[in-house]
Amino acid sequence: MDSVFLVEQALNGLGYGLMLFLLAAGLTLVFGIMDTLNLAHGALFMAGGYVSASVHTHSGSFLLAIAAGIVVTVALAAVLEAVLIRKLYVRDHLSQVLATFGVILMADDTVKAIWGPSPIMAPTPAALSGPVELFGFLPYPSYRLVVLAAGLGAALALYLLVNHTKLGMWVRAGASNRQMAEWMGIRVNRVFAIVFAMGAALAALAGALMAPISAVQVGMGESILIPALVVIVIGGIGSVRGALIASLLVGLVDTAGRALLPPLLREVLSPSLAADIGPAVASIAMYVLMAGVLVFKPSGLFPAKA
Amino acid sequence: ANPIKVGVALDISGPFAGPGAEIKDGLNLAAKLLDNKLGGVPAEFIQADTAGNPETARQVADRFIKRDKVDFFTGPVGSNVVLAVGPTVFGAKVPFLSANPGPSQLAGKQCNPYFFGTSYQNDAMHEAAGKHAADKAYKKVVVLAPNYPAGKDAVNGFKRGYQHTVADEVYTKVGQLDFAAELAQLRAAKPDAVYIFQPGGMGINFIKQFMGAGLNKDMVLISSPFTADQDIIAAVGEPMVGIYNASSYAHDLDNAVNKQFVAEFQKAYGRLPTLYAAFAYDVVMNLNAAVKAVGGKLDDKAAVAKAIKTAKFESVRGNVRYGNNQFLTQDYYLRQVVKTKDGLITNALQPGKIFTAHQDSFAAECGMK
Amino acid sequence: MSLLLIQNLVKRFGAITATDHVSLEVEKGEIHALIGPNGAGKSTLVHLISGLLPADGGSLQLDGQELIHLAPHQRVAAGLSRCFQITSIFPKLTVAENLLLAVQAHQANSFRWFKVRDKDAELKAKAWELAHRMQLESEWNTVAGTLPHGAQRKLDVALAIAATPKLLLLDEPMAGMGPAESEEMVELIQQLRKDMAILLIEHDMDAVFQLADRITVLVYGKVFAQGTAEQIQHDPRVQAVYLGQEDELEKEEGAA
Amino acid sequence: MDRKLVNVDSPPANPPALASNAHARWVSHSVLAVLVLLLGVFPWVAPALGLDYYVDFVRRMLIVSMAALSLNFLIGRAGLVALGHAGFVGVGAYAVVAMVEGGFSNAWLIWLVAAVAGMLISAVIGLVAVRTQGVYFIMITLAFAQMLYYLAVSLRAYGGDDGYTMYSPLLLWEGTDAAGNWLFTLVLLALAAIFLLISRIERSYFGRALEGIRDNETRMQAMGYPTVRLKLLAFALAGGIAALSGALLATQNLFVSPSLMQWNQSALLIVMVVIGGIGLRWGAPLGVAVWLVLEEVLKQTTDYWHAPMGLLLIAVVFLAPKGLAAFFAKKDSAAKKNSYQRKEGNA
Amino acid sequence: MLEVRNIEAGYGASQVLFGVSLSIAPHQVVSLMGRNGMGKSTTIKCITGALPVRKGQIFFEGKEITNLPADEIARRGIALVPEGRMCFPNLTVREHLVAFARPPANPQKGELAAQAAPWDLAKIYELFPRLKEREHHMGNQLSGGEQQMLAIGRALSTNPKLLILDEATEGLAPVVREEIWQCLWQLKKEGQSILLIDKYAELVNNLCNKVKNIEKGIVQ
Ligand SMILES: Nc1ncnc2c1ncn2[C@@H]1O[C@H](COP(=O)(O)OP(=O)(O)OP(=O)(O)O)[C@@H](O)[C@H]1O
Ligand SMILES: Nc1ncnc2c1ncn2[C@@H]1O[C@H](COP(=O)(O)OP(=O)(O)OP(=O)(O)O)[C@@H](O)[C@H]1O
Ligand SMILES: [Mg+2]
Ligand SMILES: [Mg+2]
Repeated sequence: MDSVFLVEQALNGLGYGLMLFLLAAGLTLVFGIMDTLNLAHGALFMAGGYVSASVHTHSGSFLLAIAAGIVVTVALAAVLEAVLIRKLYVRDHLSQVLATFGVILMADDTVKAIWGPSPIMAPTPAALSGPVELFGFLPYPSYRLVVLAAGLGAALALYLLVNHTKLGMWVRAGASNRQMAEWMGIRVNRVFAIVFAMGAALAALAGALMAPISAVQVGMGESILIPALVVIVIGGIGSVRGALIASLLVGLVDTAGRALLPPLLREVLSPSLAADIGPAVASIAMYVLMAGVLVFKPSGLFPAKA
Repeated sequence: ANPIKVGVALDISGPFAGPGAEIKDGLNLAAKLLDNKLGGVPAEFIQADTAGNPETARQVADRFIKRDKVDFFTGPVGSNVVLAVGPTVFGAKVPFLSANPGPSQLAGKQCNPYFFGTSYQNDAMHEAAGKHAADKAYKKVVVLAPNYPAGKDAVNGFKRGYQHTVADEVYTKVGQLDFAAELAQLRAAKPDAVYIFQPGGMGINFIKQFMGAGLNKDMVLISSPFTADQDIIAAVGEPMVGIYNASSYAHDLDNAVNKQFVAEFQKAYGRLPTLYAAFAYDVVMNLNAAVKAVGGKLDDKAAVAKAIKTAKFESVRGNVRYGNNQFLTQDYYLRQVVKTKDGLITNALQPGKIFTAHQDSFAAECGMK
Repeated sequence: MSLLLIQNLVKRFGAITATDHVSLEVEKGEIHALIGPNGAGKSTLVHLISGLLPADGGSLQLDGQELIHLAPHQRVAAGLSRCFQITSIFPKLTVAENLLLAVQAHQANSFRWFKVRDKDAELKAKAWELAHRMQLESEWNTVAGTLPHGAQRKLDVALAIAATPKLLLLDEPMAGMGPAESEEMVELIQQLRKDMAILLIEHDMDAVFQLADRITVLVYGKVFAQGTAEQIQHDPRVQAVYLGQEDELEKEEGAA
Repeated sequence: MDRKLVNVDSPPANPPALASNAHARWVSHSVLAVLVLLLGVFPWVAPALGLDYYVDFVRRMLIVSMAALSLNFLIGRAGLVALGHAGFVGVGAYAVVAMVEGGFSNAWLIWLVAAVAGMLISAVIGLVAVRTQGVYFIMITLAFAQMLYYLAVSLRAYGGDDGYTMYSPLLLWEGTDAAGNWLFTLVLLALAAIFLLISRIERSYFGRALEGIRDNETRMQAMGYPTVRLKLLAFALAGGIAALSGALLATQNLFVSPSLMQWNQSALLIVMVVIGGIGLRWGAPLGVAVWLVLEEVLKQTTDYWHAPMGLLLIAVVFLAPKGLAAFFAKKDSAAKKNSYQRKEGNA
Repeated sequence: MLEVRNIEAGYGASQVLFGVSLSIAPHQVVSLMGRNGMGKSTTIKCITGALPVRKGQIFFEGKEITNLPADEIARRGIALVPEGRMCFPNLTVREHLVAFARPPANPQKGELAAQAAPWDLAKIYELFPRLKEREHHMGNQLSGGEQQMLAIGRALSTNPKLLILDEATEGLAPVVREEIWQCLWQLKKEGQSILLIDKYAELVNNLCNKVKNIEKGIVQ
């Protein structure tokens, strides 16, 4: 294992981490900040993926596809918020889980009815289909750079929005003590609606950007839900900074588990045993990390509400 | 007489909903062409969703047998589902014709007079791929499969066919999203060829990212037929072009039965059939022949089972016949994904055969004669 | 020797040292008042003593027994009990159930998983006695959350004294009480002192000077002054940082 | 005003009765008795009615109810929302596999081992888990369940993802299989026993302490309760019961696979409990029955059976916020204090 | 400017207010006195729209505000220092003071209000230096008293037409209490209208133009 390889894997880890953050970004807003446990976030992610994928194949324009994905998803989200989520803000987490789990079930069937059960086509924009040389020695998929940039962008935007805008302060206030926020003259419902829409937009963006490098299929939402929740919890619910750092951590640990562990194990164990244990460990690395963190910091790395 | 009942445990939802739909279409087409008769006797195809979950599948099988009293059973996509329902179905002496997986257990030690590998034996497809790699004299080959039994079978199958030692076996997570780490390993290893078994979405993720990393320039990509069939091609498109895969079925196989099947399938569904659909079609044809052979008398279970094994049926795969373990011995071909002059991306049958009348390598372990 | 002996207790919150090498003693049977500006570290000190916050250093002895490494419930067993600055009861349970819980903590083994609690006449009697003592009988089956503020404060105290502690920690018991209620609370505390020593935090100076034998003044986490009620009351430094001159204020206002 | 705050005189003897729900309890127990009788005869008459498929269906319902009961105890009493309960069901199931591999066939012994294994493992997990609060607890239980899941997936010896099939049923005693009507009757009785046990525990010293922890843990600590140990015991207890249900499931199916422990199975358990009614005696069984029956029916009527289920969930959240059982349990004062409360933000 | 016409209200089954009436003229300081549990806070919850009024009406600056949403009422210029402080645990002290800040509503020429410098961060920190020291603490990392100061500062930051204080000197050190009283005097001079609940009868009587007494949920 030469140093170039290690560098490359480290980059891959960070890359995967940023990808995770992109997936978790919207949820950080809705769950982390608004304290609303919205499982349907996965459904919004799926909507973004499907819409942009179809638009892309038909129009051939990637930018148009992303735009369409976001617009349609936000529209859907607005409806969802008005008829359902709005009534859930004041309910306990269990009710929220129950209702939004219901939404997932309905969304999956709807998508299947429209697009069929098989995965659908989601092309990579031709301009970005090949690799580029990083630092002269490292061929890197150019499209990935877009995803990473988006991840960083989302992180920065979220951080500013949540911590340095009045909207961010209002939504935090409304989430922690609705009555008091209203007493201070905040239209909590409107603020929440806006922020929920932003969360949906981020979900859609993630869906649209992931489509060209992953399968666009029914249930793609659920598969990202757990990792997204995990990074939010490791980071400390409500902390954007925490979520980002947690994403990078998970990305690195997961990649290390997959890339470095098997060879190491093969050094010490019999090949077959190594082949058994290696991947098993790799697949639980994320959870071990979470458990480990919560043992020492029971409310995440950066607890927002002390 | 009351109609023949065929219990069809499908993957309508869940991870294998795609293949599930293919199987459903294949069955329905066959049924339609036989205007819902088997051997001339009216037949009823009772369908139910297993969501790819073994527990659920068991309940479905249970219902088929205890309540609906089905005469035949078929449908599941996953090996784990087949293994889960096996005992229930065999216990009731209901013939089970697998439309897709052929677990090694059931081909070997646990072979059963009521189980029929009408499709293929899991390892065989991989063996063929391995054989192809050997024929091409690829020196350095890396295999990549998810870390669960089917994945391990795939690797073993490939190695059996390849017969040299593979440079590296990489096991990935089930349902893995990001393959950057594995791709880096591949780039570092610089093999002549890489063989992947990544069913469902995993395959799509992998191929898209493999092409995105530009590795296709440095090494030959051979995949299992499942990751290179019409459904996946439809989802990945252009990047698929050039991928090799070994299969016992190809939609451009040159025989009358297949030509008719493909034509009818395209007429009915407006797309090319996958191997899932083809094998499902064969299952019905096999039943049809068997019922005809026993003259519609299904009470003597043993006789029915025997008929299924012996009755000659018109397979889209040309001439096939059951071996002692009741898995089909069949030919295996090389396919490559190409872009036809009219812009259609699809598998093209390559000249020659990898295996002829190939019997899977577990038959020997099976006690049945 | 003194009942509670605190030596060089330290608690830091990041940059701030909320409790800065505090040492103080509480004698048996005395009411020791703890006063000081807002944010001086009074409640923090109570959290440290009761073990709800881990200390960063120092020692803490009750009747010669070192407590600093014990968990909160072990400290209660050792004879410490407390009330909260912000009323802390079981709002969804009835008064009776609240009291039963408090009594159960000491009179019974809470790991008994089969015997029905409410059939335990002894517990019920004890709880009833508490209710009677606090004049909460009439509210016996009322859901605690809907009680008036004053009554909720009383319940809070009742939950604490159920443990019949050697030392009772009261964090602003008069908070949110009108003059009348405050008087009653003073009376209650007078009653309690017969059975236990009390460490009292309070901003209501009339109450403090009525009750306290000795007073410790905390400022910025440090012990600023210590002495009898009279000494403190007339200590100009304390007047400057904490007491101020209410009478003057009223004059001035009268003028205005 | 001459009203004195403190009475020094000794109180009037014999305190008034406590608010109790003896009546509701009596009703529910008689309902239980009737149900047990009805269900008890069902398998024996089913074949005559041509319903023998439904014997297995009902038995599955009973077994799942057992797991749901333990979860409802955890959420409703201790306020511990565990999203990893299927993990413990799986532990029980795989304990059976391990014992069978080890050559044991005595059902009683195997079930005992399974339950104990469940208790031990959940106790170990609990050591870490119960120190966290709210969503953190939800997620850490999920994490451990996922670890168990992936462990099972890669356990070659026990079939991994393919699952493990047992070819001969366990033995109750020489010559009697743990299968068919016998197993059904046993499961029914076990469920009834656990139902009674749990509603008894809820009224015990232990149960009341848990209630207190659910409502105000800090206060409980300050009153001298070893809250962590109490929660740990509750967690282990629930884990044991879940494992037992898993063992029974394995005994019925003679097949075990990791899909048993997938996270959405845990979620489903919670869903069923919430539908039925958190903290309500009949919440778990009712929720399980409603969910499984609907699923069974819808699946046979349409390919798109998820959507209506989803609609049901939303409907429950708004039309029956306290769960379906609350409709029947109006007088049951437990209803008044159910539901995992979200912590109010203000300091 | 505020006119409450014998309103009735309560919680679920239990009625608490049985006809409360009181009026506050511009620049007036009015107080509501009464034992615990008599309905002072409840009255205020009604005025600020946190609790539905079952009977009676409330007018603010001539317009009816009975049962308007709480935020609407707040934006019309009524600010509240609630019982129990209710600082936001997840906002820093500074954020409390800037997030809801509003400029004073159209200070009419010649009015007393016009002369007073509007409340901004600087002026509030001037009043409570302690808060400046704790500028970056979260709301739940403050001492009880600090939270009380913050609650008052937060209300002032909206430059309200009517300021309502429910036990605002609760849990404050005597010196600070003095400062607050002086501040109230100051506000009065500046012409701020105030509705005040406090237990220090003497101080209240000195300050207020009008003291209303509430007995068993009734105020004439
Ligand atoms: N969790 C925390 N994190 C950081 N700082 C804290 C925390 N809790 C309290 N503080 C700080 O510690 C100091 C002491 O707080 P404490 O509550 O003990 O004051 P106090 O003496 O009780 O004041 P008061 O009389 O107003 O209640 C305060 O300045 C407060 O800002
Ligand atoms: N959320 C509630 N639910 C039910 N009853 C309540 C609630 N809040 C207050 N009450 C009752 O309403 C009555 C009046 O309460 P309120 O808080 O208005 O009294 P108050 O005059 O403000 O007393 P204090 O001086 O303690 O603040 C009390 O008897 C109280 O028990
Ligand atoms: Mg304090
Ligand atoms: Mg009040």
